[in-house]
Amino acid sequence: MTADGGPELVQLLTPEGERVHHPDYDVDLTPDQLRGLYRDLVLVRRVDTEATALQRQGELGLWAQCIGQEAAQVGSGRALAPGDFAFPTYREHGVAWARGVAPLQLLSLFRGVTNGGWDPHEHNMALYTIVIGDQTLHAVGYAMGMQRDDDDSAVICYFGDGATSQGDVNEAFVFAAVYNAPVVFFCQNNQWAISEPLERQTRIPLYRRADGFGFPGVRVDGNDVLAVLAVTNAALAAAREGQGPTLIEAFTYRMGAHTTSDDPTRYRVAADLEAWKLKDPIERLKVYLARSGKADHDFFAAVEVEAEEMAVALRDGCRALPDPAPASMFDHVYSEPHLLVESERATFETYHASFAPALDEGAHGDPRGPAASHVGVGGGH
Amino acid sequence: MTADGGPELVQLLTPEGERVHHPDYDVDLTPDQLRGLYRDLVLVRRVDTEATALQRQGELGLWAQCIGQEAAQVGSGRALAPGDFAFPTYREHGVAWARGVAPLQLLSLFRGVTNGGWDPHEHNMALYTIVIGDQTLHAVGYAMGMQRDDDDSAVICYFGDGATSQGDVNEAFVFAAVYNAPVVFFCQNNQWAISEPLERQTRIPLYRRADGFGFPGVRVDGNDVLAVLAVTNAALAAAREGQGPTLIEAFTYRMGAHTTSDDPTRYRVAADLEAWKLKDPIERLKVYLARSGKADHDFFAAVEVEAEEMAVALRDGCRALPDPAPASMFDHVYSEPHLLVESERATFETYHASFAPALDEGAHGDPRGPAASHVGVGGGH
Amino acid sequence: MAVTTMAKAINAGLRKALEDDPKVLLMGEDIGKLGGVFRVTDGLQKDFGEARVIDSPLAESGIVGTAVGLAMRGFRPVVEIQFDGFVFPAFDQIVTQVAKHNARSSGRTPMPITIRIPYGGGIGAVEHHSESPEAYFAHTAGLRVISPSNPVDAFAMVRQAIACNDPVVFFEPKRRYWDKADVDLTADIASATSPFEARVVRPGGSVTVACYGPMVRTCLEAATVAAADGTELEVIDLRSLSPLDVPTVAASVRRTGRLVVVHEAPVFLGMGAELAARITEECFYSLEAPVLRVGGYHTPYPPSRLEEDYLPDLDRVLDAVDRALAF
Amino acid sequence: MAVTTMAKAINAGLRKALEDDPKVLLMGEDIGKLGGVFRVTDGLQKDFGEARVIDSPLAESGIVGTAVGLAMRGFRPVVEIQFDGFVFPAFDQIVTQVAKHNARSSGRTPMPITIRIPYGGGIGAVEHHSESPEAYFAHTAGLRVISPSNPVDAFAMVRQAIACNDPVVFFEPKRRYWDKADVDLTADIASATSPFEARVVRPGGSVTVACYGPMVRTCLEAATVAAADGTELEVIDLRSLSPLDVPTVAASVRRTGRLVVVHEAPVFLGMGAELAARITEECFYSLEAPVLRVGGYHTPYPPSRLEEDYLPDLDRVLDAVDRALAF
Ligand SMILES: Cc1ncc(C[n+]2csc(CCOP(=O)(O)OP(=O)(O)O)c2C)c(N)n1
Ligand SMILES: Cc1ncc(C[n+]2csc(CCOP(=O)(O)OP(=O)(O)O)c2C)c(N)n1
Ligand SMILES: [Mg+2]
Ligand SMILES: [Mg+2]
Repeated sequence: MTADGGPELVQLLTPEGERVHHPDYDVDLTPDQLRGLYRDLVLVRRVDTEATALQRQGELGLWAQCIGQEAAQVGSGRALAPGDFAFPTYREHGVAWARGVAPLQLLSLFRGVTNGGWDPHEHNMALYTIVIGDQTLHAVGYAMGMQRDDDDSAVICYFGDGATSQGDVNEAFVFAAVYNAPVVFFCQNNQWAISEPLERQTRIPLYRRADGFGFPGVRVDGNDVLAVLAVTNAALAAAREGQGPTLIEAFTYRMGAHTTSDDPTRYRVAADLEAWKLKDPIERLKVYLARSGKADHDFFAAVEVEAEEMAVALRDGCRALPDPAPASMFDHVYSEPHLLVESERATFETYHASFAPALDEGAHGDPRGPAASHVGVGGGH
Repeated sequence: MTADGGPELVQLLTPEGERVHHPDYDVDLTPDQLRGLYRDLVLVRRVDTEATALQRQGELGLWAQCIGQEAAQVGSGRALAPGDFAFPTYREHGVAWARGVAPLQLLSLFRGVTNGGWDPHEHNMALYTIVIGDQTLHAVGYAMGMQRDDDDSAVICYFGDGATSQGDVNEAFVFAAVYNAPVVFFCQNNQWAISEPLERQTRIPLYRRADGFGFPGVRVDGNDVLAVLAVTNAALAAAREGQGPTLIEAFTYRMGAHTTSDDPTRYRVAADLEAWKLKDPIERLKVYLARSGKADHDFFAAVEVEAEEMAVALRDGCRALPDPAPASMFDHVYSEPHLLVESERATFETYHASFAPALDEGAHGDPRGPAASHVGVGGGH
Repeated sequence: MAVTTMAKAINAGLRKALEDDPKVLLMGEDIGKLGGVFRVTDGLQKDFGEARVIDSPLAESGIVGTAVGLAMRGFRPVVEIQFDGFVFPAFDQIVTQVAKHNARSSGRTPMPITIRIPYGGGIGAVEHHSESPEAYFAHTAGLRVISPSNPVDAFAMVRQAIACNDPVVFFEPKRRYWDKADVDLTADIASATSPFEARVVRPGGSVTVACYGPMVRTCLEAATVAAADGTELEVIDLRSLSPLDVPTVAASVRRTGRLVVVHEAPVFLGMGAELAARITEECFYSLEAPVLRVGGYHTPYPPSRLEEDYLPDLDRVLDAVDRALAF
Repeated sequence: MAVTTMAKAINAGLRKALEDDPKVLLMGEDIGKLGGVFRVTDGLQKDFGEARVIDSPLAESGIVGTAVGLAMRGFRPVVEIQFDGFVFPAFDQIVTQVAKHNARSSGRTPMPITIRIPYGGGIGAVEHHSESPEAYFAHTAGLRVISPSNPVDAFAMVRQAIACNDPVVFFEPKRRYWDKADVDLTADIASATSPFEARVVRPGGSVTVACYGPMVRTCLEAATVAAADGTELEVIDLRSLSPLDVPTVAASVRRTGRLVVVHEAPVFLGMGAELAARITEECFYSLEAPVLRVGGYHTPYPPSRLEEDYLPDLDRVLDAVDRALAF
């Protein structure tokens, strides 16, 4: 497997910021749209670095960085029409951005105040899915639903290179092919699944997996927002026109760790990172915009300012995110009353009430608090 | 999908019994070997029809017929070297035959006296696997074991067209490709998974699934024992030489029902069956042997007699298969003593002993027997 | 009223659900032309089309996983798992997604999915076709688990399961598919008992016997035999395993002082364990004997020639009743 | 003797197993260069090579399924599941194959497979990283299920699991990975207690408290607090969940008359249910209170900011002890 993605790589913007052409794919964007993409990329990266910092400060339990993958996410996310629906993994911050999910909603998950964060129906984007591959079948099912609703929208489904080994992902390929479902499979091949290099998942390029299931596969430069947009546009159009699924492999590299818990120095070589820095998705668009006169210094400066302001707001918002009420864990286990949950909730509330007045001033008692106090006030022992 | 398997079909013996040649595959067999294959096919079919009859007579709970698939099974099974290892589904009676598993051992499973039937190590053939696809991963694991033992044997793994949709089967492809495991995936595409036609599992020919995982796939006429033997020989040789997995799709048709519980008239058209009868794997070999003078009438008659004698022995053997001792169900749950199983076994034995003398003369009590008697002898009520 | 088998009653229930709500879909292996291996979906694809009665690829995880997506899109998928032993490839999707979506999304993407599973033994089948895996699902928060014991309940409960906004694992006692009863096929579910409540199917004062699914008939037969001996069993058909209707059982045990729980599933960590623990806690001073359990053993389901030795039967129920009375 | 964390003790145990038996293999995601996300396999690939410490494709069913084949070939695979919540894709292979192979083959193809699962909460993780799925496995005949609570046991038990000819699901209490103790890293397993036996870790006469894995430390802390109040808890570390060492618990309960069972897993159909049912049956006349259970609720594991409210803690244990004493 070639480090540069090989000759089959669809590219419209070189790492040096040169606009090149491809026989099959193209985009025709106004300067405004191009600047919009640049702004997206910068702001998404700023969300990512801010969240990483917040994790270091103890405000988040974890953060899954997307640095380096912004073009793959923004390019594909911006290709979607409002009626389309996106199924993410846990790292699609750029897609969430494009779907209008507020960054703070992403942070709420990683802070541990919710296992969700937004309304999937409001943004036409499913919640993050942490168990590798599970969402690919949901995506196909949702696309089957569109077929039954005679809705000519399409679904896009994200997953990583590692995920391609999961049975569910391959079953999703089977179902999508058999039902000719309007779904675009979007694989961000960042060449690592935590510490495991691509060779642990496949011996041929991943876009060719589609050959085995009878639908087209294409490999795109995942650091080239224009090429990603073009390729995704084409795949979505095919899906809408009843041609069924496409597999897009976005060849990219995550410049950060797997998550803030990870230490990539144990398995990746520093030289790789340096090489990929030269292919940075933001830098190349900036060079192109500047050289072609489509954006000037003021524009870039304004985006920086906006990013900085957003970061401040995000930081403040994150710190202010309230913990949920303890009993809320019983709220949505079922959508209709369930005897056991109701009785456990009642017990829980009675138990908590027994501590509250004497020892716990806060709205939501910390049950660890009274522990030591048991020694002091415990009656029965 | 073409009804005749398409131009890619490897064939060495036409349905009319004509010996044809293929640029990539060939076999060079002595008349003795050819007659041996014929005998295999006839005897395997006889096992199948006899078992079907025994099921109708109530001697078996179920039987999964292989009629029509004998060439695929015998051809591939006879390609194996003694050190190779086979992983079957529940229908590989012809493979079992080739591995020296006594037909009665197969019947014991379907009679319900065991969930196994033979010693996998004695025959280098795993037990039948009923849950679709599970065995494919076992096969890859076993092949990984051969790699670690520096044993240049190979594994063959059987599954059906329906099974190709299962996640496990595709994971098996991933693992085999990544580890370059010496395994031959042998898919008998009989074009139906119970009532579901191939289109419910794939939109392209199944042998092409291998393309998506980076190893060769080949479609062979599954009713042509010579072609199956040739193709399997080649795949096994490649595996032994360190070239990793191959997917063989044996294009065939099961002329019987899915199992004796099934009613294929609900979903298959009679014309298909008639068309496939003309492609019968036994008939074409018989014609070839006769026309080429490699076998004479006496030989064919002797095989018939042998088949008939075997059938009689099988029938008698089946009827004489003893039910296992009831308490044997506790025997191999664990291979070392387990407190719970031991205590349940003790309770079970005490309980059964309480009925035995008064009411149950047989060696193994029928617990239904004493039920009514409870009215008569029940003490406590 | 029509004399109807349980299989046909479920078929009629599915048909009504398909008629009443265009969002109801059926998915599974061989449920179309074949009508399912037990013919429970017989004729439905013909009448409702392939878009609503869907023959799926042979992949249980795929079936349940796509049902999740369809539910997110507003459909009410009814999934058939062909046999009990084949539900495990779908276990991840069921436990990780179906069960947790409503909580994860704070109620925004409920999962009105019904997972139909023919379960239990007694039909002389090969391995994996006779298991009782209900405890795995009842242990899983977010799932509801119910099981009818007779055609009348089956007709109502399958529709109630489909109408429920929560995922329901619907266990069909396959060896009772051919049991017959008078079923009012015009009955409305609005007037039916909640499927999440137990029912006293035979009152009696000596010993309470709690059971469900295939064992209800066995326990009723045991009650008849016991009555001839002067022991009056109060037989409770639990009907729902999650939630478990503990109050109904507790009320009975407070009168009888004795409880026997019967199921085909292995005793160890089976439903009887939970019921025993709870009833003992709630009725501690009423119990004159420990709760006794009758069920499968801690073994894989044995080869069919041994299943009569494995499955609880009338004698084993009565034996436990005797033991409870002997305390 | 060396002061060793539990994670390091397991690492040392794995190392010894690899040294002692060339048939032992390690398989899992990220267990090679990374040494596992908890570093439990740190350094082992370097020392034993890629053929014996195998970084697997990202597919749990594949990992367990290939382990089955390797076991048939005579190897003793030790499989790592990265986190509790990721075991479900492998559930079919575990329940259908690993658990049943020995019975199916009448003992000819035993499954000496160890499945290591870091489990439980308390580490502030995102969803699926804090679950306690042990009951699913303990309910499954053919599997053994054990869980160490401290470094000394961890060092012995992981080797005992690997040496066992049956499949063992080895639950590692991840929040205790960093707990330290003096471990004799030369100790032989021949002299160690059977991993399938419970151990009284603190004797006491008032109330028996049975627990395992991460809850043992919590219960010992509770015992210290209770002792200051004059209540003597007898704390039993169950260590094994299948088999469950009922005799040891019963012997204790016959003395104390009271039992509280504590685990992180949901109470409903959790290990406490089985222990309560069995102890009540065996010790009916000794019990002065019903067996009480402290555990997780019937909810998905909540977002981490609520986990302290979800997990049993010292207070909840003592509350149950109080309630048991109040009967
Ligand atoms: C079923 C499952 N197994 C294991 C994990 C632990 N895990 C989280 S991310 C990850 C690697 C994913 O790699 P890839 O699919 O390439 O996505 P990436 O993180 O590189 O974006 C693993 C193994 C998981 N979340 N789910
Ligand atoms: C996991 C699983 N799901 C469902 C079944 C029920 N079943 C048994 S055979 C079969 C069809 C298999 O079709 P195929 O793989 O083509 O093999 P064939 O029977 O045609 O030889 C099905 C659905 C099963 N055994 N296992
Ligand atoms: Mg990756
Ligand atoms: Mg088939």
